[in-house]
Amino acid sequence: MKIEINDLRFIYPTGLEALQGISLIIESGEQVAIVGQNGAGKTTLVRHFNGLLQPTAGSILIGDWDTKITSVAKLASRVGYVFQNPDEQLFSKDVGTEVKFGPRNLGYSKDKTDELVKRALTLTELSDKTETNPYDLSPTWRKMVALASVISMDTPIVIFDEPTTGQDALSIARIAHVIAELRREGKTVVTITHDIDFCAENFERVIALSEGRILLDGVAANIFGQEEVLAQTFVDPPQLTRLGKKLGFKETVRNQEEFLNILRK
Amino acid sequence: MFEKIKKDFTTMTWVLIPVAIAINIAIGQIVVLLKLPVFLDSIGTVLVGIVAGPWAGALTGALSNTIWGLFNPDSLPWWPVAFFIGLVAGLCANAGLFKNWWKVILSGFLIALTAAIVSTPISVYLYGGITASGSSFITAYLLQTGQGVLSAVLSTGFLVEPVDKITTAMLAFVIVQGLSKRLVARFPRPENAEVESGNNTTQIIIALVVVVVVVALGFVVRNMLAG
Amino acid sequence: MAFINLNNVTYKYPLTKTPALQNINLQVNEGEFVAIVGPNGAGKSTLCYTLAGFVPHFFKGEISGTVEVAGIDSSKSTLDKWVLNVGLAFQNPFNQISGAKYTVFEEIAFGLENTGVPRDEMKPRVEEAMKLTDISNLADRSPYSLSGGQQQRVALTSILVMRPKLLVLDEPTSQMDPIGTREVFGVIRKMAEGGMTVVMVEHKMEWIANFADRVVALKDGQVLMEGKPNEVLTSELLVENGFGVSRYTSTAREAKKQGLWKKEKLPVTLDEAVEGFKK
Amino acid sequence: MHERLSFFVKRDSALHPLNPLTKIVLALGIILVSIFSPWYWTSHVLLLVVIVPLVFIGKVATEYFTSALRLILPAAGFIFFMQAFFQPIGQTVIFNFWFLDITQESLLFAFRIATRITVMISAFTLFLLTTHPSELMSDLTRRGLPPQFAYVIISTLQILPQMQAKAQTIIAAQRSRGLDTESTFFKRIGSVVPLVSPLVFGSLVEVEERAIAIEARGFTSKKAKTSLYEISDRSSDKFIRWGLVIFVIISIVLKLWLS
Repeated sequence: MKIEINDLRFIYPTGLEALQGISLIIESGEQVAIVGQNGAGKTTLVRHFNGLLQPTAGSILIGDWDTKITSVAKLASRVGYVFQNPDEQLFSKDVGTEVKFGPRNLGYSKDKTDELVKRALTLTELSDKTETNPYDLSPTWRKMVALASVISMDTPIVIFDEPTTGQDALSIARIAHVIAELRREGKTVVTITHDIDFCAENFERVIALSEGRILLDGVAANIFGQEEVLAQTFVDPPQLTRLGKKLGFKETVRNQEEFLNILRK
Repeated sequence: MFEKIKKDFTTMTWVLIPVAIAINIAIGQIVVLLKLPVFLDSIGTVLVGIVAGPWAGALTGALSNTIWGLFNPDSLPWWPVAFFIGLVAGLCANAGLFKNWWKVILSGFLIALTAAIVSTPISVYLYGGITASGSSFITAYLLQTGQGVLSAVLSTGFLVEPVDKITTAMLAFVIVQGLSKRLVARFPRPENAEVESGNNTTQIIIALVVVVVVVALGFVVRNMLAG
Repeated sequence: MAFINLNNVTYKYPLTKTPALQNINLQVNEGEFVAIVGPNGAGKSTLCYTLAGFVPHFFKGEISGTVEVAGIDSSKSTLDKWVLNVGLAFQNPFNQISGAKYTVFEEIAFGLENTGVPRDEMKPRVEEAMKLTDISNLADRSPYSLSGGQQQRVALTSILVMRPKLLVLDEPTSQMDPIGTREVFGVIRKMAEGGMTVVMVEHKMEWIANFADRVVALKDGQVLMEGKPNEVLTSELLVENGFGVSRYTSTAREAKKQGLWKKEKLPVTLDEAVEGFKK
Repeated sequence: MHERLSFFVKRDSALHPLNPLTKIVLALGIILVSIFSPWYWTSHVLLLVVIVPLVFIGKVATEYFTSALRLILPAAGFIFFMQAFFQPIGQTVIFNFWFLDITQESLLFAFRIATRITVMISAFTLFLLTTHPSELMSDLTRRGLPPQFAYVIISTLQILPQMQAKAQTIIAAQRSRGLDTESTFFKRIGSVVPLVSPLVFGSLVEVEERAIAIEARGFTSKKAKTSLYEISDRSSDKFIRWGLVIFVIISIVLKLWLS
């Protein structure tokens, strides 16, 4: 499903101008990463996608729905949103019930709900923890429960807010796998992240925000090549991009495969 | 005696008290928004009483009212009531009255009696019996029927408090049982929260059913009085 | 004799069946900077709590073996005395704000007030510590109004100002940007060179390799291996056990298979990688 | 709930540099005199002759009158209304509704109670506006209040806005999962558990780490504590405090003697 943002502006009640005119089209099935320093407006931007925030000026279309006239509860059937801190959304006594909460709210039939829950639990490798109390799990696994509880809603658009913070290597690999699987299913994925290496390995398109404006938007390789511009929003290029540059590569490399290909030549 | 009290005030207790006060205020506000026939503004106080004993509970209650007084100055004079709610909750917990659901009803009832008795002199002396609370409607009615101020205020208290305090005690019990045992064990009195018989999920479910029934009862009573 | 001496330490939290630490032996010299790596659940935080005295004094549970820091046996000390020698800062910056103070300056002075440092001495010490971690400009802000990375700096400063002999850090830079991380590692390195002993849990392999003296790899509550940073962080054993490794290491390892990396030793840092890949 | 929990406003006035204890005694003194004085007009006099001038001396008039509008008027007004309607005293009926009468006597009584409430809240507000919580706690700790009390009070004041922010995030997170928090009464009731339980359990789970953090900074240290700030306590402070105590004693004695 397509996201269309038209000259979006947002001013907080405190007077802070968090978004200063953002126009953007995210095509159906695209995988987009949003990067930028603290306070650049990343979270403010994505919270407009499901109507949690209403634009001060401008508009957002989710498919054919205008977020200004559509309720959050209704938008939830099109936009899933995984919050940064799982502890701010988990409340059920076991993982299974927690994951069922979203699809139930959306009014899916029992069969469909069961199927979606099963799929979400398999994807996040939680199938053996269905009966466990989320609070008895480690923070790493609680994060997976939060992921599962949004994926189970089967929305055409999924938003992740800082999915890799505090996760170890295995867990990051698991999250990357979930995102790859969503891509295969043709979902639109928008991720806010600080983890630039994770971004380089999993996303085609990168948007860099700075002080409420779009600083850079384009194919990952192009973005990471512009080291000086990225520095304006305190983002370092990925490790292998920096290595390639130091070695005098002409092309901007993002991942191991690209790096080794150039090395071979 | 003093040494024994000191043992209840561990760092965990000192950190818990502000959180408990915030819980009192947060839930109290939500209840106001939902227009429920209860206050539920001392769940945190009772919770501290259970896991950290009567004096920690009493301190939580007194501070809670004082700080709540910053937004709602009218709650300030009632701090002794909150003090005794925490104290009695802690005493009940020490006596093992928070170990299964029907004992919790008894605790709630004892807390309610205390609250009614302690609030009476404050209400009579400061406000002439008519306070800013909705239950003063009942007091006014009783006064019109010729009852004395003291007995009118006290009867109102006995009528109104049990619904609120039994619900409060039940919810505090549900929260403590819902916490991981590992966490409860860090507080000074984990033994107060050990469920006596049956597993704690059943206890939680029964307690929640009791809450629903009591609140529904509150609705009925309120609607009858409102006529 | 070593400054930290863990002898056959095995520890079980209350109400758990499996030990969080098993037969840990670890010696650290005064002024040494040791990094601990390992997947989640390996016992890294438990090890930090043990060094900082919270295991067993705060968490209770069953402990065997001996824990000695600066020649004092942990089992014979109490927590309030132990923390005068050992400082602890951990990952979640939000939970480390005391809540008892309105400004960053007061927040950092909190530990000094508690331990009875005279007022005349307090101010210069706080100012000096804030300069060290480069947060002097935040002095009058509320600790709650800061970003996660800034809060982590405040948490670290609040411990540094107490001048512990041993500094225990559990992922203290998790919410900092790359530039901040580099600076903070630099500060910690400087403390170690000044004689403070440092034990630090961290996932950021490149920085460990740049700054630490030694690396200890933990898995399932046991020491999997220990040694020089490059030696441990490039070991096959880490890959087999699901540890995260630096992109430079994993890429060079793959390159080596294809004959594109000629050196014996694999790289961990950017400089090492540039050095090795240069034609 | 307000965004800011410290009511304190920094000003250069004659009240601000007074010792915090003096200001508490001042507030309590006013409150106690208004409760114990045998004459009904004491509260009115206190309000006009003591509190209002002090508000101007303390240079906090704007803040005082805004908080008067926001806090005091609603509280006092409500009490006035309740008393006027529900107090079953007096014969001179002015207005009648069902079994409730408003009489001249009940109106007077209501006015008196409402003024007393206004005095109490005003004295408290004046104290809060001119005293920084940190200063107050440092001073009381110096005088022997256990330092843990200072921790609890300031920490509560700071945790409330944090909890409120957390509640906002939780509401956003659950609405994103399709939770209907608005439409009907039963939907609202049904949304209580998913909203309240992460708030309550989340903040209780944090207690452990927060306890570790302050313990690591010597919270339980047995050494005598010191304070970053030096708080002045001049002889004029002591003079004011004793003067107030005498006033309170006089009004209690008068009350006992005249009744």
